[in-house]
Amino acid sequence: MLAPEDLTALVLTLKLATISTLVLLVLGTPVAWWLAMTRRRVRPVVDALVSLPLVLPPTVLGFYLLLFLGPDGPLGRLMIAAGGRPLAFTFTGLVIGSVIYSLPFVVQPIRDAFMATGHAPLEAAATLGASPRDRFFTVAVPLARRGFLTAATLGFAHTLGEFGVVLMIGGNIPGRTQVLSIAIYNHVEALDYGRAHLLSGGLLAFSFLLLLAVHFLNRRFPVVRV
Amino acid sequence: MLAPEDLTALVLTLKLATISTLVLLVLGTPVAWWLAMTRRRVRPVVDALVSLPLVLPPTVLGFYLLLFLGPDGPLGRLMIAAGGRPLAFTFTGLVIGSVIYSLPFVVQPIRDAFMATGHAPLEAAATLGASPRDRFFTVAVPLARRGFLTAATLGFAHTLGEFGVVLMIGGNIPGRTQVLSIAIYNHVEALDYGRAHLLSGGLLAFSFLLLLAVHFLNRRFPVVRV
Amino acid sequence: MSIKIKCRLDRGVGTNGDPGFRLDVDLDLPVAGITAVFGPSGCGKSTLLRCVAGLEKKARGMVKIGPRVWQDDHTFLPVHQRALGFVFQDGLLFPHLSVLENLEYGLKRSDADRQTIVMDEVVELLGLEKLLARGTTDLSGGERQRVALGRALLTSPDLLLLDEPLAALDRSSRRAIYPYLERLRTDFTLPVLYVTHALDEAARLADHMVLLEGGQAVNSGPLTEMLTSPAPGLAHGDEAGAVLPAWVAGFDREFHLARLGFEGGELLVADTGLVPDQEVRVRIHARDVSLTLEPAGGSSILNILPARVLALIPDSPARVLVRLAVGDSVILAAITHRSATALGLEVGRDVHAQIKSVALL
Amino acid sequence: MSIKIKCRLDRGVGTNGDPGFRLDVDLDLPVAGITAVFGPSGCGKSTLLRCVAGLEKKARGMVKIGPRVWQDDHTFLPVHQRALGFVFQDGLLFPHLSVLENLEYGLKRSDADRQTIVMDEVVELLGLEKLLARGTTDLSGGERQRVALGRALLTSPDLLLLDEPLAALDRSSRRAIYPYLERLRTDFTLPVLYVTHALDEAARLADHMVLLEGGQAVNSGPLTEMLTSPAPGLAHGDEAGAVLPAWVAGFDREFHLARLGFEGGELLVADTGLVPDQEVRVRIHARDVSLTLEPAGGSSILNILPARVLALIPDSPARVLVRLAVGDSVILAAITHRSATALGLEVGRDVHAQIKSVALL
Amino acid sequence: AFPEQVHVAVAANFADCLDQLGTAFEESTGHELIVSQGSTGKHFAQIKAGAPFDVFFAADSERPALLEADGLTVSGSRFTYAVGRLVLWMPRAEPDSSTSVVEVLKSPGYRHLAIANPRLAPYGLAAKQTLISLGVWVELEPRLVMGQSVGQTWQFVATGNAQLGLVAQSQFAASENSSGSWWDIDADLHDPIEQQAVLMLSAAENAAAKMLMDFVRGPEARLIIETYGYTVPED
Ligand SMILES: Nc1ncnc2c1ncn2[C@@H]1O[C@H](COP(=O)(O)OP(=O)(O)OP(=O)(O)O)[C@@H](O)[C@H]1O
Ligand SMILES: Nc1ncnc2c1ncn2[C@@H]1O[C@H](COP(=O)(O)OP(=O)(O)OP(=O)(O)O)[C@@H](O)[C@H]1O
Ligand SMILES: [Mg+2]
Ligand SMILES: [Mg+2]
Repeated sequence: MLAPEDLTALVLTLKLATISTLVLLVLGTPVAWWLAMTRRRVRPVVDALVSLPLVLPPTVLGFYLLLFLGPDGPLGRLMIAAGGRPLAFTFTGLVIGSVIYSLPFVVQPIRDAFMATGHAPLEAAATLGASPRDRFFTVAVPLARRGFLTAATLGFAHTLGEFGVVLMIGGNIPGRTQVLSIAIYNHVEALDYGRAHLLSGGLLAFSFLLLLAVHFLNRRFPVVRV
Repeated sequence: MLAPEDLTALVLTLKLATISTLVLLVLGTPVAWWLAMTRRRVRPVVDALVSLPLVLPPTVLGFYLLLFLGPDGPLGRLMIAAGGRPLAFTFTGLVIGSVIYSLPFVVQPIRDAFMATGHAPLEAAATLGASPRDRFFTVAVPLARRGFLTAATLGFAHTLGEFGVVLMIGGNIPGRTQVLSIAIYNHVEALDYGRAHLLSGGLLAFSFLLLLAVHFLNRRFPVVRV
Repeated sequence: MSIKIKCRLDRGVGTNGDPGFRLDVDLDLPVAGITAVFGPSGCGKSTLLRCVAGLEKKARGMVKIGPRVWQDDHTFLPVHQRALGFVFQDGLLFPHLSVLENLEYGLKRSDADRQTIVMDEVVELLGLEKLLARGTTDLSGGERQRVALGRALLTSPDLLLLDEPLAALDRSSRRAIYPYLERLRTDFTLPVLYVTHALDEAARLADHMVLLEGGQAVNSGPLTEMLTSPAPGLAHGDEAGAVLPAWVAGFDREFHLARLGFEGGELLVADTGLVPDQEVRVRIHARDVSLTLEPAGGSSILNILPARVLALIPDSPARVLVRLAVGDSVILAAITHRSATALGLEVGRDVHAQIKSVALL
Repeated sequence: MSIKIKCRLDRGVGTNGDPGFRLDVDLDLPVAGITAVFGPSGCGKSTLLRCVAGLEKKARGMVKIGPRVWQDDHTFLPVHQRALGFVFQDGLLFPHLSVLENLEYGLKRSDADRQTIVMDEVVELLGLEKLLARGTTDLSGGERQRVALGRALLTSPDLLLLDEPLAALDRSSRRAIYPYLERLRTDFTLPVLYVTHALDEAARLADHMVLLEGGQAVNSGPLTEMLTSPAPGLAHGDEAGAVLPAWVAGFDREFHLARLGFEGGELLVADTGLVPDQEVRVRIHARDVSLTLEPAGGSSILNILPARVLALIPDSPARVLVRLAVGDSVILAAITHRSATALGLEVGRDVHAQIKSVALL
Repeated sequence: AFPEQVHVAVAANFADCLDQLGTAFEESTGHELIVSQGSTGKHFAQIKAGAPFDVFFAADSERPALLEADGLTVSGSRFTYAVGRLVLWMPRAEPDSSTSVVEVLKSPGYRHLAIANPRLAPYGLAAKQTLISLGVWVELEPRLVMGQSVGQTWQFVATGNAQLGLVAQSQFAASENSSGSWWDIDADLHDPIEQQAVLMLSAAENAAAKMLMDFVRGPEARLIIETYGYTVPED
């Protein structure tokens, strides 16, 4: 029922969304933590910077990323100097783009959750002999669970639907950088509404089930109220 | 320095983002509250539904909205039956599109904040004679302040950069539905990079200052830790 | 007129077959006065208060405060429509409001014409002047409890539910608050359910007492009876003692003493500013009462009363509680078996009760 | 060897010119035993404990536990490297862990070879068996405090900081825990800083006492001295009394009594399972001591000791505290001025002290 | 020769047609096409940023010329592969050949006329030129809605949100939904909608790419292109 290139796009999309979400969580968590805990004056500046990728239209953000990643851009030159290739039009480039674009959705909920937990449980853990690292993983993170869940949901879903950035820095190359969202868009553009409906419906149903599972699991193991 | 049509777009964009954010907060808050407080079995379903607009590519979502709003779509028929006109290519239509698309960003942080507060402060308020409505506004909302801030930030920023949906249901009518993000996009597409840079830079700077102000105010009146 | 509380609530059935916790009480309390709720940790005291307040939606039963039905089979008045003040065990101050705003929160929401309790008085009594402008998150434990108490008082409620409101306070802060709580009882005839661990506090304040154990009210009754009755309860060990109603009968101005009359005689106590005919309560700890066969002379003990042995209640291997009739009143004496034997105590025997110290409650 | 705590901390300067709160103490405490920290609400007790634990990064000064320097001008050992157990005033259990996991949290993070305190013992002592599988969010107030205490104990710390650990517990739960805390002192020579409002508790447990007021240590010293000294402090009102070290000298098996020897004589107390030669502490409340000029016969009072008046300290308009030498020990008697006058008491006078009840601590 | 891959960037409006061309090409040569569809503006930016395209089928002649001027193409490879034709479409009207285009445009019976954005899309530019030539531009401007591409313009009309639209002839070939009335626009009313292709310099050694260029100029391709509603210029 699914055309082979749509299937390829689906697989690529899931791969991109999964990897991006993981990268987002890994990168976003320390940023969120720093934002929640620091008393430095620069905090509002960083807070503002984190939200900034959102305000540019995705295609435009993609355009600037293209300039940045391309052979004449700073990162592109660096890559070339290091004996590599520029990252535009590669899967890695897509991941970079998705991560930058979805960062606010990941950082902010986690930051809020860390803040809501506050210092007291961490202090208790410290008096029980837990090092900063230890208490981060055994107290701060589990208590911020709901924030992580929201972050992962928003990050994953946003990457699924992500489009402008990916289109721009990916170049819409089937099998390499053509993700499902672009495929659907192409079908719509090409007036192939049947396939567009099919793919959209499938994507919606799949995402719905996935989100349902996540939320259902979350309900089964309710996050306690602090 | 700014071309008059860019200025028009800027004004329109700010208007759209402001109104959308307000509508989002007004609509999203009860949903978030219900999600945070209910013990119904359907909660995970609603939770999942709320995130769903995210997974479709914005342009595709816009396409479906176009169908939905159009003269043959459910809302379009309704409007016509009510003696009105379909909402596509109107500012109201843009607001509807932006609101649907940004809903997850608004609902989820507020929901998390309500959940983090928990029932105890509300119970205390009840014993002090506060009705459910009263304690919602005087206890639940202020305590969820950080969640509202995040929601407003994400919602506003996302509407600023919003593009696909607006492009689709707006029809790019200067002064009515051509927002800044489309204007920038058009400059990029039309190879008018200079103006694109200018507008992008301006948008970024403006947003940065705005976000900075918000975060700075938030720091000055820190939300207490519950 | 009385307070009827009939309440049944099952708390989440525990894992591994543990039946969980069940509260099942049926109480009929006088509408005037303070009722102490007493019992070991985890026996359901806080749960009982929550049920009365309507915070436990799943509780079945009846709550009637005098003529007002708060809950029965057909009614369930929501919490905010029950005119009650609640001090939670952990304070639960609003972290987004200052101390003053916390105090005002309930005040603003109570009928102006019912406001019998005023801000200035509460602030002064609880020593909150310096805290008013502060936030609530960095208050000390005791400061927090004081604010919570003040906040509840300022709603001028029909019923006050206090869950260990003074547990985090030192003795002198507590002492300063007692008279005020008593005034609530006397001046405002405001009924109070008072959870406490300190029997002293209960004896000082309460008229009535409920003894909870494992979710059930094992005993309940007027304080004086509860404290001297041999039924399961409190007349044991160091806590044993009697509480007697008394009145100020006269003064020894030279030595700053007051003579208190009670049903059965007179007692001399320190005069702490009493007024003639004032009604007071005195607590006589069993361990403060010694017995002699003849009134002893040349002793520092001022209060020596003729008494008759009503009963000998073994209290521990070494100790026996002696119920004594002093006139129409009953007091307890805790003495060793050895002394009881040496003095040849038996029921009906006339003795002299030496009361070393009398606590004016 | 001693515990040195020199600590200075300014808490946020208040609004409207209020200087805020400043803690400024310089203490030198014995390394063995329990030190009670005493003082009114808001005097800085919790803050002091937080400084010792290293939770107040801005505190300046020195913390030395015996040979180990936790903090001085050059050192600031982070909290988790200080081998301490801390029971917070509000428990602070981890809400995402079960009771058992809470207990294990600290246990797992302490050196296995230092674990002198074992799980089973703690669980049994604190009555936690039934709670182990439960979450911590719906525990009762007292249950929560017990878990917090257990969690801190299980880290087998070098220093235990307890912030009113028993405030939410009823008397019998408390009584059950006391001996265990005492064992920490005797068996493990574990120093304890113990914040409490209950002087009884302090007298029962503590060897040393610090009196805080407005952030300053107004008095500090061995418990026995603090309780009988006329210096500003505690020898007032109902709390006044002496604490004497004693030993078990013999038994009256028939009446289940024990004879305790102390520097100055012997006392008869209920035998609660004492062993010969056991060292114990007794507390003699001033209000439990009455004076006679001649030893009275035919009285239920067993303990009548010859004594000499050392000083008469007016305590209130009605009452005077009499410092008495009984052999080499000092005890207090609280009597009325009227009795003092009637008996013609003056310094140097020989009297008989009748001790109605002796609290075995 | 070994089967090789040719990476093609193609304007969205031509994508369907190229799909079919590709099938024919693959059958006859054994080489494989990889097609990236998108807007010409984006492709231009991407090519300048080093996108790995071998052949660029643009929606206009301007962007290929610019690339050629920048020296990014194999010189002499640029050619016009199709000329678009503009159609006025009114999906909800009975087929009606008696009314003229100007009459339809001037009639008050519709609310929105959809065109592609003249700045971005050649079809949009042609639409604007047509309206100017017909002398109705100023009058109609308030009723215009603009799609970013001719594809989006089609959707405005197809969903009924715009009652009238100037769309591409080729879109009728691709769509099942081509009900209603339509009027061919006289090609003299606007500059020709020339769509040009170039061979990228990076593909100068790619034999398959060259073969594709040749194939598209060939008679078989011409037939296919014409069935999609384009005209193909004589060489
Ligand atoms: N951030 C702050 N700013 C100003 N004052 C503070 C701050 N944090 C605490 N305080 C004040 O410091 C004083 C000491 O607090 P602390 O908690 O040590 O008191 P405490 O002796 O433990 O009292 P309690 O017995 O009531 O628990 C209190 O008056 C408290 O209000
Ligand atoms: N959701 C629940 N599931 C199971 N047991 C519960 C739940 N909530 C409370 N309990 C138990 O109900 C019992 C009564 O709790 P409650 O808070 O009323 O005790 P309490 O008498 O106030 O004790 P304390 O003096 O320690 O505050 C406790 O054993 C508590 O653990
Ligand atoms: Mg309780
Ligand atoms: Mg404290």
